[in-house]
Amino acid sequence: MSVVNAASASFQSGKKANQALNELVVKFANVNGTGSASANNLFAKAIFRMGLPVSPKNIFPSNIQGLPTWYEVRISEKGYLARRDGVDLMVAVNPQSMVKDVREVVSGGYFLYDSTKPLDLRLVRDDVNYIGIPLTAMCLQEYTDPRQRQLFKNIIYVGALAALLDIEFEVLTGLISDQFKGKEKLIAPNVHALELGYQYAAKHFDCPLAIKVERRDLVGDKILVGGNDATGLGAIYGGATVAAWYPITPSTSVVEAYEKYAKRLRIDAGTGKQKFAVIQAEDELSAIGMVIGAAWNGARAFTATSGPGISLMSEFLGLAYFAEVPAVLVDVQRTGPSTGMPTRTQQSDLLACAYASHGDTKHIVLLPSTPKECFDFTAQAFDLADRFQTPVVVLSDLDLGMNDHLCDPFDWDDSRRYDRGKVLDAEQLDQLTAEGKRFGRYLDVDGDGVCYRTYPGTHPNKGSFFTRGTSRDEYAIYTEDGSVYAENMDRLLKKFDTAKSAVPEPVSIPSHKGRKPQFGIILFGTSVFAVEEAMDTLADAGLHGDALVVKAFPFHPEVEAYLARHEQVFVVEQNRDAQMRTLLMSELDESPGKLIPLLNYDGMPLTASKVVSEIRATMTRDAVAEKEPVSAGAAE
Amino acid sequence: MSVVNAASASFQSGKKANQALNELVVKFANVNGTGSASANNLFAKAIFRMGLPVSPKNIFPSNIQGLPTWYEVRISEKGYLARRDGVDLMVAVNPQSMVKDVREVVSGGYFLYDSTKPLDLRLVRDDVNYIGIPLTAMCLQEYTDPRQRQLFKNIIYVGALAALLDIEFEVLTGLISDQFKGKEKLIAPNVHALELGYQYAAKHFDCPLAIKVERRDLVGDKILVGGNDATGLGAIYGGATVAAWYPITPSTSVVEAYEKYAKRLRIDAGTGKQKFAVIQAEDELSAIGMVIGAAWNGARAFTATSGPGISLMSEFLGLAYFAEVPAVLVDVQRTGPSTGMPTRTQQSDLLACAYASHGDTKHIVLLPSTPKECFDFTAQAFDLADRFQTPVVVLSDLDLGMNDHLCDPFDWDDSRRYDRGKVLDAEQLDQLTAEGKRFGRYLDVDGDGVCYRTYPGTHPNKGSFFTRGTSRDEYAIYTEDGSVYAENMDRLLKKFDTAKSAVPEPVSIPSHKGRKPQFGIILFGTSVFAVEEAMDTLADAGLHGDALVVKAFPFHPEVEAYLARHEQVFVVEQNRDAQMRTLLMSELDESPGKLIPLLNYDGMPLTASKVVSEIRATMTRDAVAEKEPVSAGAAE
Amino acid sequence: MTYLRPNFRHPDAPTNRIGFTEKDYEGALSTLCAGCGHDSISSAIVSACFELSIEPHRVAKLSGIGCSSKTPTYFLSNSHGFNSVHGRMPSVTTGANLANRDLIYLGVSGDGDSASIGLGQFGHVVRRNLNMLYVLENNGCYGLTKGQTSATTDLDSVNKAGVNNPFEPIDLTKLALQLGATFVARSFSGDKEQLVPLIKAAISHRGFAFIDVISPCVTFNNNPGSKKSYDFVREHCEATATIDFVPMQEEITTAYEPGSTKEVTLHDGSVIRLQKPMTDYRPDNRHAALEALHRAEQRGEILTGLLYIDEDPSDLHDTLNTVSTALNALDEEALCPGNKVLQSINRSFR
Amino acid sequence: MTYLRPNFRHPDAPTNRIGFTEKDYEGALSTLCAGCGHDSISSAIVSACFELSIEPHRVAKLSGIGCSSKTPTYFLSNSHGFNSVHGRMPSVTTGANLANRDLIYLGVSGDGDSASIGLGQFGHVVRRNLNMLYVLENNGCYGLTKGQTSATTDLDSVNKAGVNNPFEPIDLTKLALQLGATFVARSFSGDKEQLVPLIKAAISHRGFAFIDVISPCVTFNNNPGSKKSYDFVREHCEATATIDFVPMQEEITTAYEPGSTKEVTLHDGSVIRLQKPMTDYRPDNRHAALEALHRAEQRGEILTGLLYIDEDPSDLHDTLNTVSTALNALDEEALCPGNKVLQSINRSFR
Ligand SMILES: Cc1ncc(C[n+]2csc(CCOP(=O)(O)OP(=O)(O)O)c2C)c(N)n1
Ligand SMILES: Cc1ncc(C[n+]2csc(CCOP(=O)(O)OP(=O)(O)O)c2C)c(N)n1
Ligand code: SF4
Ligand code: SF4
Ligand SMILES: [Mg+2]
Ligand SMILES: [Mg+2]
Repeated sequence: MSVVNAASASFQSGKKANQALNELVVKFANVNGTGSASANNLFAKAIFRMGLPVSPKNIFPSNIQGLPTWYEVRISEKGYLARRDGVDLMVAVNPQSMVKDVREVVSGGYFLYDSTKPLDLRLVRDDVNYIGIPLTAMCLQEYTDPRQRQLFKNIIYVGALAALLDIEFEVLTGLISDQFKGKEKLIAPNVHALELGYQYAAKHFDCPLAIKVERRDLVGDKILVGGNDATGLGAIYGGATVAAWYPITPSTSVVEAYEKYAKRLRIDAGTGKQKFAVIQAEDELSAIGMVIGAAWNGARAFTATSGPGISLMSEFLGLAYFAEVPAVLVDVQRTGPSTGMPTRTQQSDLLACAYASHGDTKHIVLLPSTPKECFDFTAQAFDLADRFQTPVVVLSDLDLGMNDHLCDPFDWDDSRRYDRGKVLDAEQLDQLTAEGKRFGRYLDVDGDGVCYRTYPGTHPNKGSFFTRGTSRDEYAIYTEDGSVYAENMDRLLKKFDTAKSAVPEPVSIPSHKGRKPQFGIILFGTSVFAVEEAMDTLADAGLHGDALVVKAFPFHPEVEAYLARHEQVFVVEQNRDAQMRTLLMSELDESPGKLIPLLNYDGMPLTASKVVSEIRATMTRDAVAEKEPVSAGAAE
Repeated sequence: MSVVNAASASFQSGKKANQALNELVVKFANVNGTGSASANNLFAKAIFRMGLPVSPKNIFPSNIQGLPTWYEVRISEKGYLARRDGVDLMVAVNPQSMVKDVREVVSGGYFLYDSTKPLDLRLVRDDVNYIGIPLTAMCLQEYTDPRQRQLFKNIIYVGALAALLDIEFEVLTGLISDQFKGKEKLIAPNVHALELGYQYAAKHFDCPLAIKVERRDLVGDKILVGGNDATGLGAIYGGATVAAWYPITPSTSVVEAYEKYAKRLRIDAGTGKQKFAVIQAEDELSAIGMVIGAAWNGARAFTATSGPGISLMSEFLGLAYFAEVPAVLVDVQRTGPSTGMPTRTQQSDLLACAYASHGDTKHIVLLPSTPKECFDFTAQAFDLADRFQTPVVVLSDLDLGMNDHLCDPFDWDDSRRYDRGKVLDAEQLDQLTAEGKRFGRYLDVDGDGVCYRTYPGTHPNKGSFFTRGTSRDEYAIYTEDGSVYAENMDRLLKKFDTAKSAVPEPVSIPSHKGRKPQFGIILFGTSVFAVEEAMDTLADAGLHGDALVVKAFPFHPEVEAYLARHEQVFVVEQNRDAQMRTLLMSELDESPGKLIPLLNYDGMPLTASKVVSEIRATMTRDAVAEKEPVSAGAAE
Repeated sequence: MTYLRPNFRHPDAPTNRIGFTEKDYEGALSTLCAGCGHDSISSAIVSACFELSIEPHRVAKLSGIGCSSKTPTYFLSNSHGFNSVHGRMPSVTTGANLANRDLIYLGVSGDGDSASIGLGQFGHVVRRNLNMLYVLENNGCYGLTKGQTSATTDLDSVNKAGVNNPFEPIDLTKLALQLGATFVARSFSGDKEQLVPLIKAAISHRGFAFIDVISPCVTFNNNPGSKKSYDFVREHCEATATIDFVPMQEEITTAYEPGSTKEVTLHDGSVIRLQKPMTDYRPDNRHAALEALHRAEQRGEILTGLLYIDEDPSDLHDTLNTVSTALNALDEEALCPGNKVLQSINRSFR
Repeated sequence: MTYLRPNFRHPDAPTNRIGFTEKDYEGALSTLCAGCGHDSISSAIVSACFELSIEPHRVAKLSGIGCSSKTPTYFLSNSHGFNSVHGRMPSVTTGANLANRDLIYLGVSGDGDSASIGLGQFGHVVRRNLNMLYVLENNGCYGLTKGQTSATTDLDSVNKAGVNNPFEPIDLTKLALQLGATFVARSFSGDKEQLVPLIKAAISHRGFAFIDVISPCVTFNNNPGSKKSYDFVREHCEATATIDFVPMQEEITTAYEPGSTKEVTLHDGSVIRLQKPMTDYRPDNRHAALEALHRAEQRGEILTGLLYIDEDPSDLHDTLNTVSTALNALDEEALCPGNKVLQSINRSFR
């Protein structure tokens, strides 16, 4: 091995170098605003096109230019998509963060750096292999425009990685061609930059390294896409025509995606006019107000926001709950509270969404784990909102929304019809009269808690009603009668109960080889990747469990059944206060003793090792406790 | 008895008439905007001055003029202050609501009406005694100004009640003199109106009736006051200097009371200037923003609002939690969600307050049951907010806030000093430096999770820091480091833990004669009146329980201990979703099976009979179940 | 508590072009205070819609919270109504309008609702030129919460609680002009002769139409100088410290000629000076309208009438270039691109 | 991520009246984009405070959320700062000021923060005449969330995502004038000669002082006509559809004479025309200032300089008649009426 850069002569070669094929973590440490994200993405996508499961995570700062940013790519032919601690190869081109970066490399791993300037000796670890490439010098020599010098530096190191890790070069050039379709003049310079890197590496180092990749056929027809893109697309397919929003990281790209697709797919062929309306509101209160107004008036409408927006919207959510107006709301969670860490992930808005608003309220919350589910659940959210005439929150998170995820391709059943719920048209209103019945907006005609509504403008003299957030009777007439109020609140509970079987079912992850599970796991959203991997690791260590991925609130009856089948259930969630556990207890009267919180809330996506170590610790402790029962004579 | 009005000749006399001394409910059915509330209040206060426990409830509509309004006065020498169903004497001067009003009278009770026009025959019940007084006719004859005609109608019926119920007339005239101190010319006309009524009744009916009152010495030095008045006064005594608010029923009178007292007690003697600032903000977001800004800058500041305001304030509450800025917030709850029933009571903001904001947040919530506690807890809230550098919510409700309650007099220990918490002044900062220490705004120096702060402007070059709602390290320097974030969130939990023993202790209500309790009751706020009465009734029926009145969240250790001592605990609360029960489970890991919800949420104050019937039903069911165990052969 | 009017229809009642009587435009019985200016506005709305021969169900009525915001219950009972949350009527109306461009949007708000909590939404709905009529029922106080000052309360006026207002009022007509409103007018609740035609013009305007209607709150808006007949009663109420006595009042009406100034005495004896611009005033210049308002203000007068109109504005749907079909009327066919397209989108993610 | 500057102090650095060097007024190293106008404003604030010989710790810096709102970290590190929530700086500053009238309040906000989510709070803090300096760092876009249009974005300009802005911008100087602000000015971030004296005057003003500072966002505020040198790079970024490349830029500076007009070319090649009023312009008439703004606008120019000042306004403390001692300095003695008084209050409840 001669990966140590000759230029920084003091480093010795011949260190221990790890071996790995198709199981590695490559991490890029850059400065934001330098165009690195797209180059790093090119790297990840190349791995994907080589048929390998890949999972990239963009870890970026809350500013625009000049601060450290990271991009982590996990490659796993076993199919593990969770974040994994320990970096096999660090591409470290940011001097600001190098001290930290070098620490993260696993023993026997690699550290690729810009050797234009010699490496600070304090950064040198004995057990790490250093790969110096004079990136800046190469760019200086190759380009005159300072902007190109900066931009192509990133492409060059991707080229070098191709040589070092044995990435198929044609895959990279293919990606470049796809990316610059329509801007062909950009293709050659990019390919050239790739080649520069490739050749430098090939020439100076023993390529490939002992850690490397090799084509497999493991991704099938899967796609690599971000959750926010999928959500925006789901809103298109779900029939949303009004999107009102206010920019906030990490939800901004939801409406941007919706608008992008709408501009492609929702333009009236004849007139060139838009079959949708996107409106950037002045704030979140206005955004949700617009959604409620549009949905009241019979359009499918949605907004996308993050935690602070949920807080601001909560009065309006209470209105929609009580006045029974549909509304779809996407919350892409970030680390809270307050402004929090806007560029870090978390699952800490669960309670705020499920119970948003003062007064007694409960909202339907859908919990996607993958972009595919973002697509499906968003489309379904509009059906549920219409059917139950109530707000539906699609609860995503930064990791899911802003990072690309490998998932099943989207599909759509063309025979599917939108479920607009119980809406009476003019004819039906006349029919009612003919039957001698009176239309009552809040009459529980069918006994399922869901009443019939009408859209404004339906009929010249029938079916109009007055919507309000104050108490009213079954005919929507204002009243302050306490029993009428209480009956209505009870009906709303009944409606919520009806919704239980209509929301997406939980998905179970069986134990290894069908072994009788020693414990259960309840989880939701992006925790699924770490839990799946952890279950394998635990099984290898003889600890067998099964898991249930909850997909919605209110809880589907199957959640209750799962709990009943288990004596000990770990509730895995990415927040401090065990919010899912609180919901399980309060809604299902589940015993706290049974539910062991397993929490992660540092803003980074959950890792399998965290899950493994906590479950193992608990199980071992319990096992020990069982073997050493309290001695008989002990006091109470 | 000749209580039936001779004018409406068709009614017969000689019906069954109830007997009652000092145990009765008198209800007034009026139209709002007619000045009835003050007349009815005069009635209630007269009873109080006769040494009798009294509990008036104003049940008013959400408009200004022309709709039905009621005023219920319970008189109870046993000392029961809860609302009680069943009216012994109805003063029904509102034709709009008469059908309903007559139904509420207990069999053998009385119905006083304006006999200027004959009574609608359909309103006549055989088992009720009718008392007709030609109120309108009397006013027409007596007064020329139409406004006086309306206003004195109310005073006349109070005069009549004095005769009918044997109220001491001098007590009434004494009240009139007190009320019109400084406006003496108003005294005589009012006394005259009272006399008109008194004499009419004395002349036409056998006075007093068989239901009546008689002086006792049962109120001692107690006072009769509304909770909002007490809260406003508590803020004065607690040292609040900044009050920012936005009008909303039923909290409006909190800041109005504060301002009233401040204008009396907080004017600088020399300059006539104000030692306080009250500002009517443009909305609730602004109001809480002002409070946070003022408290950050070292003043004691508060706002008062109701449910919709809590919803709107939740982003800011998350900021204050995370940035650790004190803030005192009074929530006078009304029926929710949304606009709800703004003139009806409820306890349904508990969860919204305890967990306000997205992200992981927990707030200190104080739960007064009486005006005395409103005063004490509000004053204490400022100490707690300063000590724990976090928002503190004083959670009252419409019943407590807007109705007069009999309670112990306020008192204040003049040696008490405000606890301003850990604040470093210039000297202490210099001292730190001398000791070679660096000031860290978020350093947990004492290990209790509570850090030291400084006020802006303290020292020319020490102790300044930057407050933000985004993540920062112990020195208040911005950071996006996940472990720093997580450690800080853990410290905030520790701080919350420290607060547990600093909040007001729960108050226990022992079982009758120290009998071993068969069940426990957990309750808070205004449910105490109904529960106390219910416990007596249940004890009479052989069902013995004790109760714990929770006074704060986080739960004082004694709450956990109480739960541990009981196998079955009714959780009494005035909301639909059993919010206190959810808090108990989620914070104390308490078993749901042990906690039986006992809920009331129709907007009317809880009655003892509701509590009795629910507890009795459960206990009987359980007892039956015990006696008839599942037969041995039964399937699982 | 909302009473439906008895459904008696007079056989000889005049009908409009489409065969409706004025009664068909009425709503439930009002629960506002007797004599409240807001009720006069409701009745002007009824007249205007009747005269315009609007099909009642083609109107959507939206409001925030307040006495004013309750009024949509009291007119057009065959229209859908939405009494939303405090200060947010503009956003709800914006959404409603986006969903169905074919209805007439009538937004009602109060001065607290619009100038205090709702100032932001007011500014932004103006800026978007939403096709709606925005009626501000401006009584210079918070009626429903019992008489606090609002952001349009006159400087130095005193409210029921005896608190003096130390702040300059916000004039929303000026703000609307500044922010680009395409129809701005002011009127007085009791001046039906002026108000009804203004409402008709505003409804006919295809864009954002704002009418600031001065609407006396007979109960709480009492100015200091007031020395009216019911002093005794007032003192009585003050002494008892419960603001629950509302004397019965008559609606205040007025009528006067263009170009003239009219003093109107309010229930508390205070006087406002309304002014109608000359017949040659041309409401086609935004800047001139601001000027005229400024000059009237300096004279202590309140300028009424149509202040500004842009006769051919582009409304929000024009700006967004939406299809002419109401968005809420589009079905799967029009909205869902289908599976084939989806499969090609999948390919872009490989 | 916030670096503290190295604490090296040059021995010969000039000091001000109270012995501080300009360095003593600096803050942490900025993390904004190279060339961002906001950094120029920070440096103007540093100069102004230095020149005014303000004790740094007697300033309180408050802001909302945004790139602009981050800047208080980058100046006056010996002052307390409060980076609050989006759009609500005015209320937090109002509270702070009520608590302690003795400090100088410096509020920093962005155009999104002030004209979109914060429009209501902006209007009301103006109306209350809070004694503060309100600096609007106006870049006509949302910087921190990556370039969306804001309510001050020019009509028809195109943002990074290629979306055209169809709405008229809100001019907050006009609104401030309309709503009664007692000090209204406009400037350009790169015009230190004009900006520093304006900040000094504003700090010295005892009342609400508003400065609208045009501050180019070098990263996102690109106007359509722009055809600058880095087309290649831009296309590159467009194609990859990740807006994460921010070319290094230089600060834009300018200087020009009163009475003259100056064209300033922004980084994207677009041009704005700044105008300074003639030396005989007298900023003592609110209405005339509105007029002047209107005329400049009609000429396609942006009027800068001190537009209006009321030299002797009454601030919120005057209005509320608060004591001269800071409220946060009052102790139990001053605040608590004691038990004796309480017992007499008890008597009123019997
Ligand atoms: C969020 C919220 N805050 C406060 C209130 C209480 N509230 C109801 S109406 C109102 C003010 C009404 O004033 P205005 O809009 O002028 O209407 P008016 O009653 O004078 O016609 C207020 C503050 C509320 N309903 N919601
Ligand atoms: C309640 C809330 N909504 C949205 C955001 C996201 N956000 C952060 S900064 C910003 C806009 C900043 O624009 P501006 O005020 O103009 O500041 P600039 O960055 O342009 O200086 C937004 C929308 C937020 N932090 N909080
Ligand atoms: S309080 Fe005023 S605004 Fe409200 S209904 Fe009565 S008169 Fe009208
Ligand atoms: S994005 Fe724009 S406003 Fe933000 S720091 Fe960069 S240049 Fe400045
Ligand atoms: Mg009003
Ligand atoms: Mg900006």
